[in-house]
Amino acid sequence: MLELTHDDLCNMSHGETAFSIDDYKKGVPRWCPGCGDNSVLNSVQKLCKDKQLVPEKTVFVSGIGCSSRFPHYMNTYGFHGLHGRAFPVAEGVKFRRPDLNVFVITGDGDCCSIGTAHWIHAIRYNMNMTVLLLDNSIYGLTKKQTSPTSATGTKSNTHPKGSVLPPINPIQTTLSVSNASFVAQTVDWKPAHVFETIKAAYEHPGFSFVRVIQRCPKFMGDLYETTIADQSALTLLTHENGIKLDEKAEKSFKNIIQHNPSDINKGREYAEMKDSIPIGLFYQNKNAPRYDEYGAHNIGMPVTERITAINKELDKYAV
Amino acid sequence: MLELTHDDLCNMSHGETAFSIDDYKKGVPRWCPGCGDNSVLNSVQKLCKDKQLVPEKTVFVSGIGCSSRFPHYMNTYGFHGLHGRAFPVAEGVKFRRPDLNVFVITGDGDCCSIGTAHWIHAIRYNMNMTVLLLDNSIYGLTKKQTSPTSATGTKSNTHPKGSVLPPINPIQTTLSVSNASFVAQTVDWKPAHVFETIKAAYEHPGFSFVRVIQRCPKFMGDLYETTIADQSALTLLTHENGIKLDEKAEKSFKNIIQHNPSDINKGREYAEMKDSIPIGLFYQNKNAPRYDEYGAHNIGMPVTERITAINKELDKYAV
Amino acid sequence: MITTQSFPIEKEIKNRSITVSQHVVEIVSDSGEGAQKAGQSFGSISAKMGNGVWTVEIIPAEIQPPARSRAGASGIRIRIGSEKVTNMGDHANLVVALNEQVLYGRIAQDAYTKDTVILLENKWALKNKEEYTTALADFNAKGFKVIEIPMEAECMKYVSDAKKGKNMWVLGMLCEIYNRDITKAEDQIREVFKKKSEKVFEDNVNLLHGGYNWAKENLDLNFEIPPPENAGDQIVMNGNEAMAMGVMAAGIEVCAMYPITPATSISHKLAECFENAGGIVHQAEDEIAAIGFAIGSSYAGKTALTVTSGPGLALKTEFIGLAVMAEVPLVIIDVQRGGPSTGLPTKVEQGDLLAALYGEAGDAPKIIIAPSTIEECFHFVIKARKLAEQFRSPVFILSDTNLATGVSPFPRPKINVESFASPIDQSTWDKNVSPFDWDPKTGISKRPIPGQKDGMYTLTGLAHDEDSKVAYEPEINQKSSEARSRKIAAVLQTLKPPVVNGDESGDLLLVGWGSTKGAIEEAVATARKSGVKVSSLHLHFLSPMEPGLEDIFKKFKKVKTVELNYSDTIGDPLITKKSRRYAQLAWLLRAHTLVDVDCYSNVFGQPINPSKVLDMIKEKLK
Amino acid sequence: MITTQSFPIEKEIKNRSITVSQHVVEIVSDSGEGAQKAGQSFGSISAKMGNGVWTVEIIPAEIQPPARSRAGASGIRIRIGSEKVTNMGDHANLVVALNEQVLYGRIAQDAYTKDTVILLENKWALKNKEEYTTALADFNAKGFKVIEIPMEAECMKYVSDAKKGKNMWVLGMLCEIYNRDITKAEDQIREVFKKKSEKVFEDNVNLLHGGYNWAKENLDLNFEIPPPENAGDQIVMNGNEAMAMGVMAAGIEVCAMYPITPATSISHKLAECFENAGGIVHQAEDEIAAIGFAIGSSYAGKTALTVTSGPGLALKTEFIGLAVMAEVPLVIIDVQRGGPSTGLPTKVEQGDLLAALYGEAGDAPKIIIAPSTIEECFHFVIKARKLAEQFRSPVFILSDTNLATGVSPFPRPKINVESFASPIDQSTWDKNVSPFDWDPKTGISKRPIPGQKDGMYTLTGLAHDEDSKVAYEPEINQKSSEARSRKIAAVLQTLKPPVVNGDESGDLLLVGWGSTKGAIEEAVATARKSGVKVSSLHLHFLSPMEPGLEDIFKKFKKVKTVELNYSDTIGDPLITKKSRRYAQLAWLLRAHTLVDVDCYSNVFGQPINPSKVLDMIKEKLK
Ligand SMILES: Cc1ncc(C[n+]2csc(CCOP(=O)(O)OP(=O)(O)O)c2C)c(N)n1
Ligand SMILES: Cc1ncc(C[n+]2csc(CCOP(=O)(O)OP(=O)(O)O)c2C)c(N)n1
Ligand code: SF4
Ligand code: SF4
Ligand SMILES: [Mg+2]
Ligand SMILES: [Mg+2]
Repeated sequence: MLELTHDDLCNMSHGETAFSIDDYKKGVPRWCPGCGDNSVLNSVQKLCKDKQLVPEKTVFVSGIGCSSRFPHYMNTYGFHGLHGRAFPVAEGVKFRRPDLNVFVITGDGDCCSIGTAHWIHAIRYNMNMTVLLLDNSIYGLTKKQTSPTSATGTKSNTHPKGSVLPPINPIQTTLSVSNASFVAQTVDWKPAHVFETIKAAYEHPGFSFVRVIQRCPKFMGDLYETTIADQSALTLLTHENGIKLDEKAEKSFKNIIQHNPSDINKGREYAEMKDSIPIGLFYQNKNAPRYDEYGAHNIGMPVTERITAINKELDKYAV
Repeated sequence: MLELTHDDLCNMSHGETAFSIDDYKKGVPRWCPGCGDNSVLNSVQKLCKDKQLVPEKTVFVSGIGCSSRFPHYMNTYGFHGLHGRAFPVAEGVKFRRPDLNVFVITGDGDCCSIGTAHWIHAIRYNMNMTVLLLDNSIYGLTKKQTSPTSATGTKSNTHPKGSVLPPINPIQTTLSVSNASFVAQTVDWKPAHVFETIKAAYEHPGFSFVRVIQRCPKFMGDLYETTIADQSALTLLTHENGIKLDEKAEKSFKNIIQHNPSDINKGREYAEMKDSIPIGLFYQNKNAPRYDEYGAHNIGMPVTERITAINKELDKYAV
Repeated sequence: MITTQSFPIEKEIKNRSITVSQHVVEIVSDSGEGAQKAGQSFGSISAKMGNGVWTVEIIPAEIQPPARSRAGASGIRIRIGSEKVTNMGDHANLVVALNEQVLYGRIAQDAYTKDTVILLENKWALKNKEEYTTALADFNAKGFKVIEIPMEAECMKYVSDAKKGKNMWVLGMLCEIYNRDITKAEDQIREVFKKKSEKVFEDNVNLLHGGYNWAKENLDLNFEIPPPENAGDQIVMNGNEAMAMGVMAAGIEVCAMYPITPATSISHKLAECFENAGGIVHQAEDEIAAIGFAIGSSYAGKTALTVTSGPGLALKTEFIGLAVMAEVPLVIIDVQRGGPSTGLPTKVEQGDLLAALYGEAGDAPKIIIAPSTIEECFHFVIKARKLAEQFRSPVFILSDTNLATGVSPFPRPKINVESFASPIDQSTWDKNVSPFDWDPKTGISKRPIPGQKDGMYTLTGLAHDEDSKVAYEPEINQKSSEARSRKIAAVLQTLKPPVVNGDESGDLLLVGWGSTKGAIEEAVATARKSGVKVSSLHLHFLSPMEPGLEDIFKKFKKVKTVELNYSDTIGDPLITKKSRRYAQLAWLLRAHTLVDVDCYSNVFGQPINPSKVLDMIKEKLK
Repeated sequence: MITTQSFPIEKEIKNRSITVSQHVVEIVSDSGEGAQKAGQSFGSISAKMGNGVWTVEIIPAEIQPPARSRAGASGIRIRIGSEKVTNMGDHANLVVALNEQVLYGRIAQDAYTKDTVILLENKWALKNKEEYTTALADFNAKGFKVIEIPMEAECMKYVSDAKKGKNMWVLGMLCEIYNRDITKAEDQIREVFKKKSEKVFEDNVNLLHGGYNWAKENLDLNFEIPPPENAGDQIVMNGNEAMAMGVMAAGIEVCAMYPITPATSISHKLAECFENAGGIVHQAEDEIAAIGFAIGSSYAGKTALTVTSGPGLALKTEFIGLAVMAEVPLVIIDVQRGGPSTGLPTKVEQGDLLAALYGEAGDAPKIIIAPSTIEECFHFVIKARKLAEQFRSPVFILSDTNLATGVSPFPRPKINVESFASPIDQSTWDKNVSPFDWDPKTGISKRPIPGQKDGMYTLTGLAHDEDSKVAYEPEINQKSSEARSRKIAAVLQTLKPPVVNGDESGDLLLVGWGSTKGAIEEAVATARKSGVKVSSLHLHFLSPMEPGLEDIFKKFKKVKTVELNYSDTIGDPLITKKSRRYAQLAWLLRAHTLVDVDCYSNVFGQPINPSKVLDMIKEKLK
């Protein structure tokens, strides 16, 4: 009987290897015009092409929300699951399938509200997957309710007079979880930065968490318009070990800070930045223990060996 | 028709006021001999007496676990609810009942595993309640399974060869949530410190989070024995705005650090301390916005006024 | 007679006003074109003129479907009548379409029939000539009466961007066709645009009149739908709004929720005005927290509400079990949508009955009621709060998308203090009374509320005795289980057998629950007029089941439920009488009465209409 | 005859060995005194000698109950027989009690009867004289035969701390009384203490022999329970261990769980040895994550398992709905405990049947099976994995506390490759085949597994078409719902009508499911011997319901289920035939067959014993 071992799975040949960007596209995205999700989709498709990811070896897992429609637009395997529950599903996919490239697409409600427990624990598991939190600071799909990342005072259908609580800071919270290994932030309207960030995330051996600050023209109107217009509204965190932009792209930033991503304390301080949105890599640790490695350690054990083990166990109960 | 306004509720007279410690006791605690939960119970009963909390105005809310049996041993109102769900219940209790003193008792599984989402969001709501996380680094009630705070390598019934992940750091994670307002740590075997910590927590106007490192002699045997024996295994964080011990109690500590609880960055650094357990107040902010104040803002509106408002609303739909 | 015409209209056949007892009108468009706003206004104006009205939204599958796509049909249906209108009716009589493609979506849903008049925006004749021409031919072949109308061109006479105001022009046109009071329409527009500038208001009023006048001059369509005698003070709203109003009138102070379609708009409405009526909406981090919060509030004396739909209901399961076990009063509104799983979020289904009844592990008896009209949406919330407190139990209200978004007028309820919750009891508790002093006959006990001296107890979801002490003794568990179950029998004592609509005996009895009532009764009335011996019965209590059903059923040759949920069809591959999985109420009634109750059901995600029921009646009695 | 004696025993009546066909033995104590270890060893030794055996743990309510308390009764019951033993039996024949107070707890549970022999630790005669004397008088008055024994004093001859070894002394005593093979006992002790030092082992062997010799010299009690003919290769374990072994033999690679009594020990067993058999236990952050993880694994080709009990099941509801909707193979083991809510965590109930069937909003058909013996616990896991994959569906296995903790020998299963999951298919997918290419007849479709070229699709919990594309069209939702439901009818096609135990017609048919089989069949056998026309039927499939039930039922005058869950009792206040809430299987069978199925049920949290069933049979046929 054929057994698929860890190596079998990971080294399986998949015919032709030159995939074009179109090979990763499926259908027509149904996001509103100007929706930041479109820009992220483009970057991800570009990444797939650059990395020549084998489409059938790639799985996009999402929850529910506008953003979570993402997998439907990728010509790969996809799992558009339950609201808030993308992480456990993605972990289950990866656990015994080290050969699959796993991406998680989640929204601010999906990840930071209903999915909070799984988010926190996913960070701790540190399984090798790329996570994109598409954060528009609002519930898009259900038509404008306050999200945990909505700025205080945001007017929504559940808080018509303005929300009353300070927003969660997904970067700070992610940094606080033991075993966090890659924590970055970008904004959808800087495609070069989005791309480099996603690329670095993909290359990171572990759980790479990227918060993409995303425009929702439909419900958050001009929230980011001022930000886009104002060059100083963004602060670029850069470093030779961080996310690098080419010179031209970097020039579009007025505020640039050198930040060594191995310095978590500094990372935490930058995460609190108030008047400007810090983007870049806050923290990276390539050596954090990975639960997916544990999950893969006994894959493909021959059935005969397994039967022997079971029989040995049964012997203990023999009468 | 009698309406109970905010003031009515809060100023209601409750007869005699001199409660003795016995007035807060109920039944015989059913924890194992030497269980750290006993020591916390004692401190809490002492606090109730010191503060002369009116028993019927006091509610202990818990989840499920050994620790969550706590409310049964208090002669107050109690809510021994569902595993992981103490926070939402406590929030619901407090929302429209500002007159009630609300305590939350939770365990490391209850709070940091199944209850993670509620824990994080409870911090953000910053409602005025005192939270005691009785952290024994194990699942006690269900007989020894790994908990998120179990040190890597802990042998349990679900990880007989030792757990594989680094433990969650509840202090660090709590500190990372926007609107955190009181974050402290103590150890059950230092009763004076437990008491002072709980007292400061109770006095804090907001969500006061206290992690009590708690011994489970039944399942974690000698985990803390060395710590108890070794004076330097603890580091006392102290400050005039922090948790103060009397001189004698303070003398029992070898490592003492002055830490100003308004300095969250330092607090975060101390939270990472590796070889010694830091105890004391990591952070406090008495001015963080409180969701319970929002919840109480329109309590006790007279029925006539409410009827008028409803009718005004109905007018809009009149044909 | 109305015939297919091409623009310009032949003027000579204008002004033959036809009197009809009811008409079904639709406005369909791409989403975002304001069709629903126009339709709702049209409905409101009609209601204000005293007509019976029912409106249902036509919702596309996607939040942002591509323009001019079949799946993108968005809009509204308005049924107006001389009498009370209780459902969306059958085929549309008149349709305003902002493009021809969306009509295909509605045709697929069997919304139109031969003779349906279609007023079609003709700008596509230029822009998308081929598609447009093909469609027109199709429509004519189907027998629709298509009238092409230069809507955009006409609008451009008043505004520079026709997209923004076409809906008001359409409203004006409809007002003329149906002889609606144009000043009422102006008032309505003022209400709609009250937060916008005066300029916006003026533009829209101009468009309104533009449409009105254009129709007067160019269209040979005019219908009179005389209103009934004065029906008294009426209000017009949808079921979710009625629920929100009911919440306030019930004196509930806390609505703890997590957003989910189609329940969320209850909380949107509340978020607008609840705080003026002594309450607050709490948007929790998830559905579990929402119900936990509500239970905490209830425990502390303020019986609270949580609102949700299918996926959210699933998450609340564990807490519902706790509320049953610890006897916490609680109101749960479940606005049912298509299932299972995420299913059809914007479509109607009555698929949660069994989940509400049996979702929890162990025995978790609870009260379940289902409103069948928008008016009942209001009153049932008050009823639920009272039942919850009286029987110290969670109470489910099962509504659905059809009620949630359907708009219809009903008598304005008098708001008075009786419907409000009493202030919480803070008197000293009688020490001799246990916190679960179960009445041996009814299972009912009175609950101590935090703040009550001498009432201290610790609520628990573990098995417990009268004193709320954890107890594992066999007899105690048996006894407390009996008490909880007995309460359902006690509720039953308060109910009267339901009244049959039609004769009390006959060939066929249809049994329904929830939003299908109007359609069923309309079909029964029609059938009975033609001599068919059919009656119907509509249940409002599902737990306990209303009394006397067996006796009622026995007087009919056949009994069949009409439900919007799934059942197998006998005759389909592998499906026999024995392998068949029945619709939910049918299944319950079979177990309850041992009568061979049949079912007519589907999961089309559409409200049922009278003609479908009528067809079925005829089929069943063949 | 055995009479009440006080120490020292009268030696002259020693050694009259009595042969019995079965005996029920209990060891009861405070918790932590090792009674369960001694009893399990006693059971194992007996099984090794070829006897039929059934053991059940006696679990106190609290993790740390006070010593010498009635509610603290902890221990074990061991039933040994000359034939296969299938249940815990009725009253105990012989009880070893480490203090007199815990006996009250068991008396309250009706565990003893006149003539039950009680071997009582007599050290309390000094320490707690008054209580002890009162109790002794009580016991004598009840007709128990109490023999006082100086257990502690005897143990002190071998060890300095008697608390640590008394259980082994008791084991020795029991071995003598029942003529157990003392070398087998030594082997057993070696297994139990294999991780401890040689000294510990020696101490315990000394205690064993001490007890043995003491009994030989001092007790006039000796029973012979001859084993049956060689029953072939046997193993002895509890139901949870059998499940864990079944998981490995099924070739499952992932068990994702969150701890919960009484399901957790399945994962404890797996955690010990799963990794040697190619699998891993994943302890998730909660039950939702656990099932989500399992579904992820299943989706990626490795059909996974999640194990839980009531409160955890509630949390899994939403994901179960997704698995049904998206047709993900999945095995869900629910070890039922007392409900509702947290209920009775350590006690038995069969209360989750309806929740498993109907927990999800919308229509969520799935397969549900229930093992009735420990042996079936093993085999049903394999069956479930196969059904899950074949029908692309979640499969529930409903076990309960009685099976989970009951220990009994059964034929050692042959482990072979057939029971293992096939390696995941990584071949190229046929592009022409949709990911949900529902067979029109059976609803079955084949699933693409990530890694399969050309099989790419996006799984969704939204309504979808064959291509897994989100679709809101009425016909598509109807069609896909039919496909999912049809699969249940397809499973039904593979089933044969169940076989009646006893005659195929008669006065009364008892119908059971799950762990009650042994007790029911034993009662039926006894009743039939005395001429009563009673038969029984045991169901293993609950969804689909096994075929032919109506025909079987019609041949009996009365049909009654025997279930460990709640039902109202007719005659109780307010409870009539019409208001009654039925036991869960009874309710289903009524709807399914329209036969007036009655039920006998309780929520005592105790396994049912044959005599209770027997009493009921007599009562029913009066
Ligand atoms: C259990 C459950 N609760 C609620 C919903 C309804 N729902 C769908 S998406 C969503 C929130 C979407 O917000 P976000 O995650 O920020 O995604 P976005 O649409 O903004 O991209 C909600 C509440 C659901 N589908 N399931
Ligand atoms: C929904 C649910 N899942 C699981 C359980 C089982 N359970 C009870 S307590 C507990 C964990 C206890 O650990 P912890 O919270 O650390 O409390 P401790 O007993 O250690 O004080 C678990 C898993 C439950 N009661 N409910
Ligand atoms: S609603 Fe917002 S997030 Fe959703 S598709 Fe539109 S712009 Fe994007
Ligand atoms: S098991 Fe541990 S935590 Fe639980 S009562 Fe015993 S010592 Fe305390
Ligand atoms: Mg969002
Ligand atoms: Mg713990």
